[in-house]
Amino acid sequence: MTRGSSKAWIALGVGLVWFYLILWPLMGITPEGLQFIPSLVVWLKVAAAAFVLVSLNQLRTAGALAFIGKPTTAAWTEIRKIYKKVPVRVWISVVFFLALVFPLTTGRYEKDVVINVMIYVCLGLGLNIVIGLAGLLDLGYIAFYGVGAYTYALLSVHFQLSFWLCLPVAAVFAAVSGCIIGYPTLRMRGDYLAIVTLGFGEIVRLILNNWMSLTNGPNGILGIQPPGLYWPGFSSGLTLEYIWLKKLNYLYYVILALVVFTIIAVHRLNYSRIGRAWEAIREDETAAELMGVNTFTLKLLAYAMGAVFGGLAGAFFAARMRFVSPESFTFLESAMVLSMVILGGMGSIPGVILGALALIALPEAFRGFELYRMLAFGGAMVLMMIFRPSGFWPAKRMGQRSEERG
Amino acid sequence: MDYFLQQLINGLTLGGIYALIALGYTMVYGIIQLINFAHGEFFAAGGYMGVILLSYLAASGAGPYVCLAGALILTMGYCAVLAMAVEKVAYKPLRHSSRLSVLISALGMSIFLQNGLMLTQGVYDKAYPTQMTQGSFQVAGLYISYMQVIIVAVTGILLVALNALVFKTRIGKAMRASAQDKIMSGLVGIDSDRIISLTFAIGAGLAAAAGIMVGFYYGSVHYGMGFVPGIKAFAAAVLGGIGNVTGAMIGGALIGIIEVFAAGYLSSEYKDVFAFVILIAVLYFRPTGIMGENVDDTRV
Amino acid sequence: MKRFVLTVSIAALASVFLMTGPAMSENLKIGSMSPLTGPYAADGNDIANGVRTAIAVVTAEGGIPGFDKIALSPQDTACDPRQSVAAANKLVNESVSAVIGAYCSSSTIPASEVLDEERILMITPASTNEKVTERGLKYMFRTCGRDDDQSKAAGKFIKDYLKAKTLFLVDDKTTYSQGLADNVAKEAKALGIQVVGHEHVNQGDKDFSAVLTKVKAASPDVFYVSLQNSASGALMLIQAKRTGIQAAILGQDAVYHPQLIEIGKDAVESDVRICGYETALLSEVPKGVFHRIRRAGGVFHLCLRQRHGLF
Amino acid sequence: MEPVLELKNVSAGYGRIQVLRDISLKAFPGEIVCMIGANGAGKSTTLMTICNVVTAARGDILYRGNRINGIKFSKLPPMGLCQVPEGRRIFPRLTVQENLELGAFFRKDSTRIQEDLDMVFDFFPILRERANQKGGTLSGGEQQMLAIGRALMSRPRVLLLDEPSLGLAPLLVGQIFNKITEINRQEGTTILLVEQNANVALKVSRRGYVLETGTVVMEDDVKNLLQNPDIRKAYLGE
Repeated sequence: MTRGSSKAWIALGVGLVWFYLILWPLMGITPEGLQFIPSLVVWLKVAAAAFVLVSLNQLRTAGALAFIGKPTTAAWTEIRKIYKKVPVRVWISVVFFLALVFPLTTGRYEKDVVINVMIYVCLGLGLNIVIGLAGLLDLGYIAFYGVGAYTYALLSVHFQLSFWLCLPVAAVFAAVSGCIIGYPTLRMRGDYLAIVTLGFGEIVRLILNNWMSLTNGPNGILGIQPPGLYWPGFSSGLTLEYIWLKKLNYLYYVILALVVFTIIAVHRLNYSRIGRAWEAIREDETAAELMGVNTFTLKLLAYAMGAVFGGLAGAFFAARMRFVSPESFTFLESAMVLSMVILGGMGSIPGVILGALALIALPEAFRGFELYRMLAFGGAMVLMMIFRPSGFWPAKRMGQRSEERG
Repeated sequence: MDYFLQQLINGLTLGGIYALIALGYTMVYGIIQLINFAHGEFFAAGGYMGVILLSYLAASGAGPYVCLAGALILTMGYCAVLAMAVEKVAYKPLRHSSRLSVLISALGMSIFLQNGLMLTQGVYDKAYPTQMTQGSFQVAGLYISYMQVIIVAVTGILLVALNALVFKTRIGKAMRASAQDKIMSGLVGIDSDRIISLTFAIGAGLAAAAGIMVGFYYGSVHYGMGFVPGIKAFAAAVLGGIGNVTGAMIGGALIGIIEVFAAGYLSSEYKDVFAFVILIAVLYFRPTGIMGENVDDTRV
Repeated sequence: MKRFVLTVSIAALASVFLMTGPAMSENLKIGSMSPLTGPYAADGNDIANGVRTAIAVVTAEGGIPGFDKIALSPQDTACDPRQSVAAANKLVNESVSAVIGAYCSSSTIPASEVLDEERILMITPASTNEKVTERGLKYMFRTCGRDDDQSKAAGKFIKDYLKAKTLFLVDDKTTYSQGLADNVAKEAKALGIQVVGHEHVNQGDKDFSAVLTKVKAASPDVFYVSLQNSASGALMLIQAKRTGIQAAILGQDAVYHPQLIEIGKDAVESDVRICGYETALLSEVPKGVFHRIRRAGGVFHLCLRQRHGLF
Repeated sequence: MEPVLELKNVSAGYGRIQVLRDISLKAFPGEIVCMIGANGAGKSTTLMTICNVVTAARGDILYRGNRINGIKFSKLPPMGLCQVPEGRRIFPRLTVQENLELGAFFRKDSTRIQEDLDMVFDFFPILRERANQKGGTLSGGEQQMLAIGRALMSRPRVLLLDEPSLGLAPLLVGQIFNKITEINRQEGTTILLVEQNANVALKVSRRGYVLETGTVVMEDDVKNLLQNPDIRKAYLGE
């Protein structure tokens, strides 16, 4: 047992003692008397699981798992090499093709989950502009999602406007609310920004819930039209009849188009002059200001651009659910989108996509756990953050010195 | 006039609860610049441990005051241990990575603890033995319940004790030094990891006290009770100037009073909106909060 | 709430069997959708356990012809529309025959569209928003009363039995409680009772001291409390007693739950509860009784409903 | 005689950037040793590596004979090894008295701490005047005195001083260095003095090291260094 491995066992032992110290009072102290059995049972299960994990880890470090370890690492380096050789454009088209074929081969549930993932990819990429690029900690991003959703909902229900017409309108409304929310925060830095944006998020949610005349309050808005399309109907000669894209397959392609648009737009923004100015603001706002970067307008622009994608995703969400209620726009949703951006890898488009996949697919994967679902999800978030602090796929440009690029 | 005074008492009581939780936020933020989203869960865990210990002590025949004091101290101890464990597991490994990744780890821990409480304590609210502290007395037409007096009194005592600890004792000096410059405080022999652990313990202890008093005041505790007060207390800590202990007290009292007067005089459905609007207005004119001095962002 | 949800679930399950013809597969799959996590987990788990008990009862009585086992797949919606649609789609994939589900109306409505598309029966034991069954969906049914019929009974009770002149209402801005409070206010005005105030609190608030001080200032005869569940009901009643409100307090069916007594303790001890499906029940009790209880500041829970056909 | 502090082929840096390349260095008890070098030569990194704030990639750091490579840097002051880092880093929002008391944070003998406090106030009378003032409000020179006073409060066996002359007027530099020699003579503290101001450093110390881009290029008694033409041209400005 080398020194390193005994340290791991000691840590495991201490950890398990602490765990029992915390678990037992919650389960063991009852008015009838002190019980130990229920808490011991839970403790033993956790201890066994931890024991297995640590011993696996020990074996890995001691190289005993070489027969699995070596080929997997070899394969992984192989993939990495291929990935580097093959131009990125090829990879993107492969992924795109897979995305196109996906709905034809899967059941409703998988399509629904992937549609949700894609909505959150749009949200994540939007928030990524605010946090990943401009470095503004925004805890109320879901407000724009709500504004977009309610804009389309109201326009569709009251004025029967088509989805495609309302998309830009929702985006504009979201951008305007982005500026309204952004303006007061311009002079603030760091965590003061967080609480102000959090406050705005809550204000928007409360207004949605309480302004009965406009938003019908907690009852939400019903009967929103799905996106429609003029499709060459062969039934009565070559006429263009208007069909409602209600089926999941059609909705899938609408959101796929939206995601592709978002990725292209965010990509171009990343590498544009504005993108670099945002990164300058993120790295050191005062230095950026000294170099003539007009931080006020650019920060507002960051909020507005982020809000645009939030609004678009909101409009699609309303069209897809055909019902909108304030319960979908809580602070927890903002926290989820924030986690996706950071967990996936700040500032990197593939990272945010991976983050969205993880944080939407994971709770669905844990659906079998019923009551333990959210417990496992919270635990997974902590573990993912500890093992990948800079995210699954961190951005290459993120704060790297030139020599480290090598 | 009675209506005004009655609402003021309600506001102070609510403010006292927010202040106690806000103290935990401010201390933890002061030392490692972390918005500890899991802090609301220590408040909830305190509420649960309070009723567990109270019913156990009452069942084993202890007198009311022994029960109350025993439960309070043991619960604060329990939450301190819980906070130290959370810090070791979720925050210490991320000590040297970006502040945002610790934030997400805190969010994950908040969800984990909340559901942990639900699974060990059941989904129903847990009732508090309110008959111990029920009843109220009348002063010139004003209804003041014993519990309101206890909350404001205990908050005052705990704040004075905390102020003495931070500004008068040796450990307090070490905490302030560690907050200002972790490397230098290490070079004079202060083990910053122990100080951080201690700060978490104290913050959680105060939140546990708030949890128990909320249990008595409202009559029951629920595993999700920590979330909304947590956000309000964080707003209070920022309003008072994040990192400043007295500021957290002022911020807490202010948010409590604003909320109650907004509900009492304007409209109770928009009371939270008013609380946040005033917070944003104050921060707009004083970007570092009421008591906050401009903490330089570039921490070593 | 527990016994109530249990009876409702059994009724729902019984109706399911009449609807589905005997299928060849040996076990009948039933889905349930309710918030197993999140703030409403208490009521969500009631529903899931209600369906489990219903299955146990039915199998005890010999099960369903053509099936030898009834399997339940409980899904968690956490009262979030997105997750409830995902849950509905999962149940579609598991090809369940029927779904007992959704607690919040905002989860029931979107999920019902998914299930209706796949022609799967959906019965909600708790969503009382009228729109839930008024959208012309063939497979969407409800076994809980709608807001409007409980409010008629409440209006009548306040007028005739409590003989109240003034009324103060508080609700917590959720589909269920606000709909109910608005209807009761309408009924009271129609019956000539003066509504001296109608305040709203937000779901999840714990401190009602400000609103209750307002109620005390208005000193109404009857204080109608319409909240989402028994936990917030108990909160309101404890604080109402503490602020020394003299009015009689009238609650609705969601607050009627054994847990209310456990938490409320002395604040609810003079609690008179009238629950059932018939307003006729009222006629047996002499009118004077309630009047006297009202004067003593008693607490009433009225959850009467007109007898409604299940389909 | 056994060196109290020794570095053997130490290399260290930040991430993949190597700053110190194979440095060896000795300091004997009671001696003042200086290390001169241009800006960015790695002087401060050397002191930080000794205190384990920067982890040494290779090589051994010996203090009184035993290896202190992996030790937490907060454990060094109780062992007698203290540092006054670059830029003084006093605690701006603690009072002068509190800053000094923190110097003796790990010590338990409270009576002697009070004596040391008076000793420091005697050494630097200006500090006694400003005892209740917040550290941040002091001038550069006063802060430097406070920093040295704080290090004295921990009764160090070995004191690492990082550019005490930084940003001080020449008159003050003279005063500070008299105090340093006084401390060394009276308390017998071994001092490793890192300085850019070669003139003053070489006058005060017995032996000197010359550091250039992370490597020790020369090590000798001060007398020889003063005569060495290269040193005179490079560092003494002739």
